[in-house]
Order: sequence, then structure tokens, then C-alpha cells
Amino acid sequence: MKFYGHEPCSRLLLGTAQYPSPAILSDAIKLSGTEIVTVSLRRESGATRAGQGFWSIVRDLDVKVLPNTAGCHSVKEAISTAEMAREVFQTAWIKLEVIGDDDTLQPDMFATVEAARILISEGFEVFPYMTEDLVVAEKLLQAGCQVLMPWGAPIGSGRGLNNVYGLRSLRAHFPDVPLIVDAGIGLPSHAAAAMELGYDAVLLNTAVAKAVDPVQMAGAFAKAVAAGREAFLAGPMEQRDMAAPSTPLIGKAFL
Amino acid sequence: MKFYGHEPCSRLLLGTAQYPSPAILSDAIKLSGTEIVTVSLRRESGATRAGQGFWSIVRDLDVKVLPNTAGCHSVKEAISTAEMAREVFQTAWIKLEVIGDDDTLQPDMFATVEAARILISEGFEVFPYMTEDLVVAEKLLQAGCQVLMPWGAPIGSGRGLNNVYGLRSLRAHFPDVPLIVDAGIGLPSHAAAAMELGYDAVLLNTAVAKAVDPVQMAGAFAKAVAAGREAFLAGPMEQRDMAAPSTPLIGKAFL
Amino acid sequence: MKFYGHEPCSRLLLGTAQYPSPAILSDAIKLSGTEIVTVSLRRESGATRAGQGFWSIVRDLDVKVLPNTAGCHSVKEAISTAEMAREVFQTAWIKLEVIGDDDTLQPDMFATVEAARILISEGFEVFPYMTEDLVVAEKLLQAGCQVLMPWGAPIGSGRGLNNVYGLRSLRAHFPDVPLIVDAGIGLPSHAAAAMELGYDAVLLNTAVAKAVDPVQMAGAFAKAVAAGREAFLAGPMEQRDMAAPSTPLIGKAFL
Amino acid sequence: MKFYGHEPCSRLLLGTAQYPSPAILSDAIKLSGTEIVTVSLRRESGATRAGQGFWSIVRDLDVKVLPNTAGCHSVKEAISTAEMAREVFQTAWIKLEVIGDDDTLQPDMFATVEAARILISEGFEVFPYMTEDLVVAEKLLQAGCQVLMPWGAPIGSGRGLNNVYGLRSLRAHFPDVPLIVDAGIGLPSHAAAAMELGYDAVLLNTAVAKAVDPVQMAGAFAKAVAAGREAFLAGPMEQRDMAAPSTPLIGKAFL
Amino acid sequence: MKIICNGEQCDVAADTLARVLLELGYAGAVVATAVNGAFVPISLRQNTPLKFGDAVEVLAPMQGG
Amino acid sequence: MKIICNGEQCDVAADTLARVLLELGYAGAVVATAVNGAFVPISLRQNTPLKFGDAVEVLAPMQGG
Amino acid sequence: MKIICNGEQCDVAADTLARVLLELGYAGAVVATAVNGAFVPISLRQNTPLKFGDAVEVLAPMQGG
Amino acid sequence: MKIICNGEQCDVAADTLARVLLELGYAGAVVATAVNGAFVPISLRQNTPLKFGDAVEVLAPMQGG
Repeated sequence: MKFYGHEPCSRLLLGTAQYPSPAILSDAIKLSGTEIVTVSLRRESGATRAGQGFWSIVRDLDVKVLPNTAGCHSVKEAISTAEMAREVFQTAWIKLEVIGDDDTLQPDMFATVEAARILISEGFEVFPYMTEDLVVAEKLLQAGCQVLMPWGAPIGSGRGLNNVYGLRSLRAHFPDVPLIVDAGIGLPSHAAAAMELGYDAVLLNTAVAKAVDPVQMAGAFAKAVAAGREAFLAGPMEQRDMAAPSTPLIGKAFL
Repeated sequence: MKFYGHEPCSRLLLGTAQYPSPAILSDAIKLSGTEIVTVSLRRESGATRAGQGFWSIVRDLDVKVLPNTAGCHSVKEAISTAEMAREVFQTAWIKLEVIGDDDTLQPDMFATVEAARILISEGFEVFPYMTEDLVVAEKLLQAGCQVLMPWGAPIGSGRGLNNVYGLRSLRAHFPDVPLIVDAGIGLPSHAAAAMELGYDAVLLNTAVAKAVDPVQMAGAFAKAVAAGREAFLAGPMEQRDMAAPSTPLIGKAFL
Repeated sequence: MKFYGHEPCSRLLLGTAQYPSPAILSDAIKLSGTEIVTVSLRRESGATRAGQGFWSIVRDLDVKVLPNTAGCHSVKEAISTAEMAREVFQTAWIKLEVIGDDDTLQPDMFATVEAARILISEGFEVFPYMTEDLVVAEKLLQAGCQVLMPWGAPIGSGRGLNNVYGLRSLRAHFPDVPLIVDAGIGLPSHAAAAMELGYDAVLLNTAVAKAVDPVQMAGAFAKAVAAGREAFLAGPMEQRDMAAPSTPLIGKAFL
Repeated sequence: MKFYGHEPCSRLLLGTAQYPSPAILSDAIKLSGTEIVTVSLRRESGATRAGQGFWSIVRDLDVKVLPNTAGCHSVKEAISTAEMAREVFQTAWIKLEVIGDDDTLQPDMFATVEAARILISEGFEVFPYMTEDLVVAEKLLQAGCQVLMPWGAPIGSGRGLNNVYGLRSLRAHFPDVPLIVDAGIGLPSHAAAAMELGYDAVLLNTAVAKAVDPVQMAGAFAKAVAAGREAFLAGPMEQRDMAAPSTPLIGKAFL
Repeated sequence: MKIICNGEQCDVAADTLARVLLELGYAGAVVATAVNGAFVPISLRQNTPLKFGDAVEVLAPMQGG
Repeated sequence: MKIICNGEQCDVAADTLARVLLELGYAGAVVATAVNGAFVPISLRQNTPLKFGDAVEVLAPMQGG
Repeated sequence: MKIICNGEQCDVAADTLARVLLELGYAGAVVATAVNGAFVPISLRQNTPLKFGDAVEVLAPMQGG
Repeated sequence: MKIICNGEQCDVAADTLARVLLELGYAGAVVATAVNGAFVPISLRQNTPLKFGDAVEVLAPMQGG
């Protein structure tokens, strides 16, 4: 699996927001073995220069950064944000997020496809945050996206995989496209389930940052993602409706 | 968590049946880090002496063995089997299984409670295979059981956790009793979910032995069980109905 | 389907508790078409004689009453209660409920089986409230029960069917025994689903009594139970993983 | 609830395809009380003139017809089909279906929105078949649609409601728009659940036509839809995690 | 004589179950009775003596689920 | 003259849509028509000439979901 | 003497459990034994006589779940 | 001169984006800039004049999900 030519060992991507402290953020990222973290751009005060401190922390982590366009509601906003991010973070990667509804933070797939086209024409490498819509996926690929990031559930909801059927269909239709479940994951078992479906990676933030012990939870997710991936590769047993004795019946004593 | 005074590092217990070969069995057990494996007693032929070979393989694994009474349908059978197992395996541990129905391999809880009483009076340390019935659990504890093993789903079905509500209730009622989800697990995400519910360990066989690559699957389950346990300890986020932005809204640019 | 020789038209049984008023109780029962209602025995004050009023209301409904042993925790209690109920309500029918746990109101199946044996020997016609345990079901039938009432979920929880797999197994094992899903139903869709599984009837109380409009909800459940029954008889389509056009493709125009 | 000014009594809409015989089709429609049925346009042979016979059967049913654009994959096809349907069926109503994927028959929401705009400008009253996408819903309403028809699951799959969360969100966002769950329903309990979510109606075909007894199944769905609607209006109880005795504890005897 | 009726102390003059029921206001009421935890059918109330401290239960139809 | 009707080659004598419909047995039938992918309403059939190779669609009501 | 060993008829010369085990090829094997459904520990094999028709079970470790 | 910087009114002496950044304390800071909603790369800051009422955005790396 490659993300625009980059092949990470870890299939867990983490966000950098909502951690109790910078130290806990760093420890969580390190323990997780994550090689790609998401970041954003926000207004910097000339007085406090808070962003400078955050940035030096992230740089010290020595991971690839995936800047997002979080909070953007229009194509224009998303594009300007992406352009600014490319300069600041010195990367062509952009997590494209164009929100269409504020209660569910559902992406606006019309705007997302349009923005993706423009950004790719400007040389960006786009990671689009999307629904599980198959037609949208096709359009994003035609626009030049080489990675797709369908949601599991609304951002920050921790509900897991709301539409397993839809995610399974998406995986089946695009067997060779790197697919990342992004958002909605609440528990390691959710992440493992996504990987068992054949997804290439999982991106999450709140489930780690808002855990009572974010560092330990980061480790838990790292293991769960690896477990789900290995299970997919190992070829799981078929589920059955009836029981089947594991211990052989043959040779059972008559007592 | 202690099983009759024994405190394993690994919270994954594995069965030894249905593997493609003895070598794969050994490799799977080793890779999984499992410290406790289940075994049975079956008729030995004086000519082939097949059991002797199996036994030397298991001994070489240097793990604790948990003999079962698999296939027993009566108290008498189960007790005789347990007595014979104790002599052969040189252990007071016994996985007590008294089957009440052949399609689901549901345990007969009346017979299981009665057999548990007798075996404990004979000095056995009983690991009872049970349903999620709270009253049965209470009776088994009164009989002297110090570990309980509720099913997740019928043996060999790979369906996962059929009654999450029942398993959660059982955990809540007996916070201090070592509880092992035994049987029915099909995927690492199932095992992780059981551990996230607060179960102390997971016992499975078919999901590993019948995987296309049992060794890799054993590793996957080891990670998933650890992940689920760590998540339980780390204190997961609360699930929410609505979305909540992970990236801060404050400071968002006006573009 | 017959309950001890009695064959009702309606497959919905209702409890009589928790209604906002006697009038609403009566209207709900009437609109539902229910022919069997559950009642209990409680202490009567010689001064207020509240029970007398309730009893005349129920008598006016002209339905069969099924007295329960609700709240009993021992065999002795249940039997004395049943004996008193038989005299007061002039019926051999008894809904046998022996509670084993107060948080889930899970029945104690050991005590229930024992009480059922005794009551049947005394000439009672027992409707045992039970878990979905197959072995317990067998024992209750051997004791002489001619109807079984497995729970859908804990009494008053409104959770629906917690263990669909278990309920389906029970139905499959006892194709000819009248089976009633009793307790836990919260919505008409739950009741319909129980009937679609092949259950013979549904017994509920809280979901109707605690609705904002109990009378309308009673009508809703009556329809849902009938719908589920008819669907079971009508032979549902097979569920499919892929789509299948309902409108014929053949003859489609080329436009 | 009104569909473009028309207010049916029945909230069940049925398709007319796949029935074993015209007689069974007629009987099913009649028994269901359905007032709106979907039909299509297909090539007519001058020799056999099969469509003429079908049409006279439908006319005799004296129901409103909702012609569909089933099988159309492009805006152009859908529009020509709609124009031809309007002339033949003498109605401005059109069930707009523009398929984007053949395995799931998922609609192409980009093409659907565009086609809806054009058709509405031509005076059509559009019933768009859609996913549960909130942004798409908003665009269809802006285009002038006064009814929306999100899918429950892929057409003909009988899987029920694949994404309950998504459907609930859609209902919550558009409390005043007539919403019909169209496609994927397999059982009456599915239909009841859709109505309990607050949907205004349900449209299905295969679940009735492919039942062993379509007529009886049609009646079952009619009851289930009414039950779900009444439950929604009646205000269901709150679901609880713990049990709550329905029979009062107070006044319980000491026996 | 002091007995316990439905869990409450009460002082009654009568000394059989049947008379106590009348005395306590249950005349004509549809009730079932138990003494010290054991069911006493109507037919036996007349001949069921009560002694000091006996626990009487008098139950009537009530709402049930 | 060779045209395509409902996807099949056919040889017709008439040269307007209206007459072709009669010729092909659609007299009095409830059908909608399209020529080369474009809807042709009843009112225009008379004055819609057909030429060699035109693709005519003649559609009637059919089962639908 | 005819006995049943692990469900199969067999004819043995020896008349104690211990000797029968040797005779049937279990020398040195890790096995547990039962006669007529009752467990017979190693310590008692020597003094456990077998008579015509006795059912002997000889069990060894095997795969289990 | 009055401009809007990060949504807040501020009065600056300088009249190019580059100088305004220095004046407002962003010397050496890792930031990206936009004027009136359009991205202005570093290379153009020097030659980007600001006039009364211009809206300047100065953004830096921040936590993101």
C-alpha cells in the first residue's frame, strides 16, 4: 500500500488535536508507531505565537504531516487553506475536508470533488474525506485522487462503522485503491473490524486524545490495527450458523 | 487476574485442535505467546499410540495445559473424564464442559453445576464452560469455582458475541471474578470487543486453527486481545450521537 | 396454536400495570383486541379495598386472565402465590416468574423448573418466564409445561430482542411448542421481528402502558404482531448481498 | 403528509414487478390498501402488445401510478424516459432513478440532482431515489423536489435499513419534508422500523412480489407500516439499560 | 389479640381467620388468604384459628405484567 | 425503407412516424415514441418524417419497482 | 479372555489391568484407564482384575478446544 | 493605517505585507498569509501593498484531526 508513493509501515494515522498536553501528544504518537499525523492551520497571534511551539513539537516527532482543511465549507476556502498549508508544511499532501452539514460534519461531496479537481491540477496530492458513496469515489479517482478516506461515523462520535455494508461495497469496488477509514472510530475493536474488511489503514484522533489515558489507548489502537490487518491477510474462517465441535468426537471414551 | 493462583501474562488461551499439522500448531502457539492451551483425552491405540506423539509436542511447548471434558453429556462422564485427565496431565485444572444440545453445543447448566460441586470436592480447580446466565454464575461460584467461562457464541461458529448485553451484565455483576469468553470468537475484532467489555481473557480454537494461515492469525489474535485489554484500562471516550470537530474551530481563518 | 387447549385469535398478550388510568387501561386492551391479560396479587386493605375496583374493571373487559407470580424469589413464595391466585382468579393458568437477579430481573431457571414441577403436579397450567436456554426449555417441557415464555430482553427495558440467535435456536428446536416472547419488547418492530422468527405470540406491558398515548400504541402493537405472523406464514424472500433490479431490464429502451 | 398536494391514506407504496401472475398482482395491491404503485416503460411489440394488457390491469386497480426511470444511467436517458412516461401515464409524477453502480444499484447523486433540476423546470413532480446523503437532500430540495426517497438497502436485497444512523439524521434535518424509504426492505419489521424513525412512507416491491404468498405478504406490510406510523405518533417509551418491574413491588405479600 | 395482617400489627377480637376478615373490613371482598406463609382456601377459613403473633396475608387482584 | 424499431432492423413502407406505427401494428396502442433518442409526442407523430436508419423506440406501460 | 478395549472386542491372556495394558502394547505409554466406566488410577492397575466382558478404556492426550 | 488582521482591527504604520508582519511580531515565524481571502506566498509578501481595510490572515500550524 502506498500513499502517493510513500509506503508507511504503520497503518494507523493519528490526529494531533485534543490531547491533555503536548507531552502526552508526543508520547501517544511515539508509542503508537504512527508515521503520519494530521495537522491544521489556525490564526497565529504575533504576541503569543502559540503555533510556533506546537510546530516545533510536531517536527521533533519526525513523522510525515498531513495538513487538513478542517472546518472549510466552500471550495474556495478549502483551496486557499490548502495553498497556505503547502507553504507552511512543505508538503503536497492535503486532507481535503469540505463540510456540508454541521451536526454530522458530513462532507459535501459535490464541493469535495470540485476542490479535488482544482487542487490536483495545482499539483496537490489529495486525501479526500468522503462518504461511502461509490459514484463519488469513482469521480474522485477520475479527478486524480490516489487515496480515498471514507468515514466510519461522524467525526468525534466514536460510533465505529455506521454502514458496514457500504464500506464493504466500497472496498469490493476498488480493490487496488488505498482506502483509509477516517473518523468515527471509538474503540480498537472498531479499528480492527475496519482492517478485517480489507481497508488499508485507519485515521482517528478523538478516541485516543479523549481517552482517560491517551498514551495507553494509542498503543491499544496500534495493536488493533495490526491485528485487523494480519487477520485480513491470514484468511479468516467462515462464520457458521450451527456449532461445530473443535475437540474431535472420534475416539471419545464411553464412560 | 489469577486463575487459581496462576497469573499468566497472556490473556489469550488457545485450543490445540484442527490445525493442519503439528508444526503449524506449535508455531501458532509460540507466536501467540499463549501460556495456557486446552487439550482433551481420547482413546489410544496400542498399535499407533498417536496420543503419545501429540503429548510430546505439547510438552515441548512448555505451556500450562487445561484439559477439557469436551463431548461429555452427563455428570458421570464428565467426572470420570476429569479424574483421568488429572492423572495424565498432572494438573488439578479442568475445563468442565457438559453438553446439553448437539446443534448449538450449549452447555447443560444443571449438570455443569452439579459436576462442578463434585469435582471441587475432589480437589479439582474447575473452569466451567457456561451460558451468560447470572444465576448459574452465582451457583458456580457458590460451588467453589474461581473462574467462569461464558460462551460468546456456539463452539466453532465464529459468530462473535451473540449476546453483548448478557455478557456486559455478567461482567457488571461479578467485577472481581476472572471471566473468560470461551467459544464462538471468529475474528480478532470479536476478541478485542470482549476484552473492551472488561473480560479478563479469551479462549478460542477454530478461528486460529481453521484460518488459511493459522500462525499469522494466532499473532493477530494475540495483538487484538492485548489491544482490547489496554483499551479497557485506558478508559475509552464516550460514544456520542452527534459529531464533534476534532480540529479546533477557534482560530479558523476567514478565507 | 393453543395455550392449554385455549386458542385465542389475537397473538398479543398484554399486562395491566402502569397505565395512567383505569379508563386508558380498558381502552388500550379493547383496541388491541387482546384476549389474555396478565394480573397479579397484592395486599388488600380492608379500608380502601383498592383491588376490588381493579378486579371489576378487568372482569368487565371479558378477557382471560393470566395471573403472575411477579416478584417471587423462591419456589415456596411462587407456589403459595400461585395457589392464592388460582382461588381468586378461578383459573389454573399461572405465569410462573421466579426472579434470580434484581438488576436484570433474570429468572432463576433452577427454581423455576422446580416450581413448575410442583405446580403441574397440583394441576396448574404453567406459563414459565424463562431465558432462551435450550436445556431449560427441555426440562420445563418434561415437567409438563405446554407453553414456554422466553424473554426478549429484561422486563421493562424496551430493548427488544437481545439474543436473536438464541431465540431462533429455541424456535428451531421446539417447532411444535407454543412459544411466547415475554418481556423486553419496546417497539412494534421488535414484536413483528419476534413473530417473523416464528414465535407464536408476544407478551408485553411497559411498551404500551408507558407510551405517551397507550391506547394508540396498543393498536400499533396489535397490527405489528399480526403483520409479523402473516409474514412468517407468507414465506419471506431470501435476503441477498447484492442488488437485484425489481423493474425488468429486458425491453429497456435505448435513449 | 402530502406528495405534491396528493394525500394518500395508505403510507405503503408498492411496485408492480415480479409477481407470479397478474391476478396475484391485483390481489396484493388491493389487499394492501396501497393507493400509489410504481410502473415503468418498456419496449412494446406490435405483434404481442404485452404492455397493453398490463396497463389495463393497472388501470382497473384505480390507484395513482408513479412511473419510474429504472435502469437509466444518464441524465439524458432519464429525461427522455420521464417525458415519454408523462405522455403515456398522463401524470407529472416521476420516480427519478439514475443508477451509478450496477452491483448495488446505488443512484448517481450528481446525475440525479442535475436531472431533477431539468425535470422540475419542465413541470415534473419528482420523487428522487437517493442515498441518505444530507447535502444531496438539500440540493434536491433546492432543485424543487417536494419529496425525497432515500434507500434502506440496495434494491431487491431485502436487507432492511443498512444505515439507521444516516436515516435518522436525514429525518432530523428535514422534519417537514415528506420522506419515503425506498428499496431494500425485506420484512415487515424493517418497514415498521422505518416508520418508527419518523419516515412518512415506505416503498417496496420485491419483498412482496417474491414472497411465497405475495398477497398475504402485502397485507402483512400494510399492517406493519400502519403499526410503525402509529407507534411514532403514540410516543414510544424510553429504552433502558436495566430492568424495571412492570408489576408493582409495593403490596407484595410476605410468603 | 395481636396479629400481623399484611405486614402490619393489628389487634383483633376474633380468633378465626373468617371472623378476623369480617372484623378487618373484608366482608364480601374477593381476596385470597395465607397464614404464616401458607395458603388458606376459603373453605378452611372458618376452621382456621388464629393465635397471638400469626402473620395473615390478605391479597386481592392487582395490576400485573 | 430500413429503420431500427425497438432495437431491431425492420423494413417499412411508410415514411412518417404515425404511419410506421400503424404499419407495425401499434394502431390504438397506448405507447410513447422516441426517434433517435428524443421523445416525439403524439401531436408530432404525423409530421415526423422517418429516414433510412432512424432509430425508433415504441414504449408501453410495464411492471416497475 | 474376551474383553472390550476402547470399544472393540479383544481376546487377552492376562487377567489384570496392568498386564492387559502391557499385552495390548501400552508399555510406557502416558495413558489413563477406566474399567466399566470408572476411573482406575495407575496405583490400582496391578490389583485390578479383569473378567470376561469388562469394558476397558485407555485414553491418551489428544487435541482439544 | 487601519487593516484587519486575523479578524481584528489593527492600526499599522507599514504598508506592505512583509513589513506589517514584522510590525505585528511575526518576525521569523512559520506562518502562511492571505490577503482578502487569497493566499500570498512568502515570495510575494515584499511586493504586496496593503491598503486601508484590507483583511490579512496569518496562519500557523495547529492541532488537527
